[in-house]
Amino acid sequence: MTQAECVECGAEVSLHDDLEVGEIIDCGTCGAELEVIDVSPPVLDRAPELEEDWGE
Amino acid sequence: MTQAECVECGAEVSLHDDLEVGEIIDCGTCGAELEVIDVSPPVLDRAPELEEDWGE
Amino acid sequence: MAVSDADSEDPPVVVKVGGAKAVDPAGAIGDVADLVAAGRSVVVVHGGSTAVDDTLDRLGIEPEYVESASGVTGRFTDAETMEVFEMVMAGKLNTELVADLRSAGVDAVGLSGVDGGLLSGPRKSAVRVVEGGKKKIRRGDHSGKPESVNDDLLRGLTADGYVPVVSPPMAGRERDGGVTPVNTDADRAAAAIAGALDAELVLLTDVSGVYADPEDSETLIESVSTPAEFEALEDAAQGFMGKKVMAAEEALSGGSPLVVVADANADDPIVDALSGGG
Amino acid sequence: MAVSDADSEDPPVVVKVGGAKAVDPAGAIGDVADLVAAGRSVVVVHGGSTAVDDTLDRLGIEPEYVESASGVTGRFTDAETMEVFEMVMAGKLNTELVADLRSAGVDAVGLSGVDGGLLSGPRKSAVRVVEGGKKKIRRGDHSGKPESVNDDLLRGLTADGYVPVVSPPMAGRERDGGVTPVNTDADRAAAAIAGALDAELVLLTDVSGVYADPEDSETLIESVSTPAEFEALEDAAQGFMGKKVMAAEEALSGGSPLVVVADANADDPIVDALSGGG
Ligand SMILES: [Zn+2]
Ligand SMILES: [Zn+2]
Repeated sequence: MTQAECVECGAEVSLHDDLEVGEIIDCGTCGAELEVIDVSPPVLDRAPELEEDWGE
Repeated sequence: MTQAECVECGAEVSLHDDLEVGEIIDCGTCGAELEVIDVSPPVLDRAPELEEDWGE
Repeated sequence: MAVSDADSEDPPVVVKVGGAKAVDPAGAIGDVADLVAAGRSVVVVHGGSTAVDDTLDRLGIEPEYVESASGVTGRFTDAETMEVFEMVMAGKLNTELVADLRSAGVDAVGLSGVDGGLLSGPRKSAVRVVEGGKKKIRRGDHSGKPESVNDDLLRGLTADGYVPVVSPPMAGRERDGGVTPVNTDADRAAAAIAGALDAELVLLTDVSGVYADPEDSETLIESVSTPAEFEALEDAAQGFMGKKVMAAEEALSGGSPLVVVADANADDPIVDALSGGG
Repeated sequence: MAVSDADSEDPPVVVKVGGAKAVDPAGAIGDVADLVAAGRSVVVVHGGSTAVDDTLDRLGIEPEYVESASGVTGRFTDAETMEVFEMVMAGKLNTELVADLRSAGVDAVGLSGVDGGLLSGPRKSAVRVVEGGKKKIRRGDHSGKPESVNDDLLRGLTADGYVPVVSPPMAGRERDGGVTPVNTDADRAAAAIAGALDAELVLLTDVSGVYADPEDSETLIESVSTPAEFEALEDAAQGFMGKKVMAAEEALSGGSPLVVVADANADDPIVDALSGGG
């Protein structure tokens, strides 16, 4: 298990091993939703707010 | 070799054995162009005049 | 069902014909011809997702469906799928419907939502999905919903006697100002157009309407006129009919005086719908 | 080459962009934007046979070429091929060119020749071919040449500030009065439109023009103004350039004041062509 820094509050976020690009991780400290931008090394960024739609 | 009647002049037209639908046969008597509409039994009709184009 | 909002004298009519199987409903084509002959302005909108799926299948491309956090399933439209979508919707189905209408004497002109920015809105390229229990951001989607309608283009064509025949895709606005064709729901497109033209909207479907109890054809909801009745209608709507109801709501709030969901397989489906028989 | 016929003050411009590979020539798109900004009415016409062939290949359909009695080779377009033709030309290529033009600020509206009967003529369903030395009639072809142009539709759109983007197919008239989409040559379509609008015609190609000696780039024929020079030009034209020359002739006899065949790969191909540099 690796760690990365929360871009919102700076706290360490624990990352599981089978991390995938695009996955959304919740920061345990501030609750921010963080998107996995890269996996090796892990890079996190704030996950975009996206409106849910009623589909195509 | 079978025969069929020319729809233009009524003369007998000789047909070869490997006749194909769509093939154009010239009447030896009047010179009319005859389209093979069916092969067994052979049916001939006047071949349509079609303008030649310069292609797609 | 008929949702009545206001009286009006011969407003334009927007007719949404169904997907692939219902894209050439002889009854609807004859009805459009009759309406035009009677002096009504008509705009036809069509979809055709199942025809898109057929062509994806012929090309060996697997259609991808993704699930949202709230459990709604939607199509994910990557670049390759978008290309097929353009080909089938704006190419094959639109051209063939225009030809069928013209054969019936209707002076039809086909348009996609990209043409003239007819249906425009921001491109949605990222979507939140749930895959194997994980929340994810999927990028590269080509979808959007119309935020603006170029009604001037449609008014200009109908004023000159044409019947615009409109299909997805729509014009997706990129952040850099560029335009990308993107997938959009055809019912919603029809609703946006009806709202922009203050037009009556007829949504033709393979079924006859919304049923209070979908298992019981006696419980067809024929019309609603109060918010409470509308809420009951919403509750009753299920599956794809839910999208018809949301489209109806968007059209009405956009300015449409009347929305009818009607059976595409009737003899005179549009004329019947407009005379209240929907 | 520039073929000059008459003086005129800022007539409309019809620009034919090449097939698939040249369908998105950045120079041409910028030029169209500049012409429109300068107040010219512009109509864009495109083809794309090689893209049709690519999609036929992906679908496992063999394109069929037939030979006429005089040795001219042409495509035979059966129903299945016609469907692919609609998808690629009117669907994919037209939609994407419209999006690219809109990204460049051009208010483009895509149309096929079927829309509004823009390009109409009898469907040619039977062709005379030579196969294995035998003369034959092949039926089921989907082709035609435009005998009439709905120039009112184009004038209405350009008057409202739009740039129509036109592609095959055209509206093929059946004997029973029905309309079938059929294949037609895009150069000839552009010529018919230029003639109907009394417009200047710019035919962009991957090569720079007609050469008296195709092996010698010094022998480019820049312009002709007499019948004798035109005959020399005809003699010099070979291969697909022959079709450009025939299209030029059709446009001029239809009313076009100027026809230019120009290199699509130049920086400002259309503007250069219209200022005589073609
Ligand atoms: Zn945090
Ligand atoms: Zn004879």
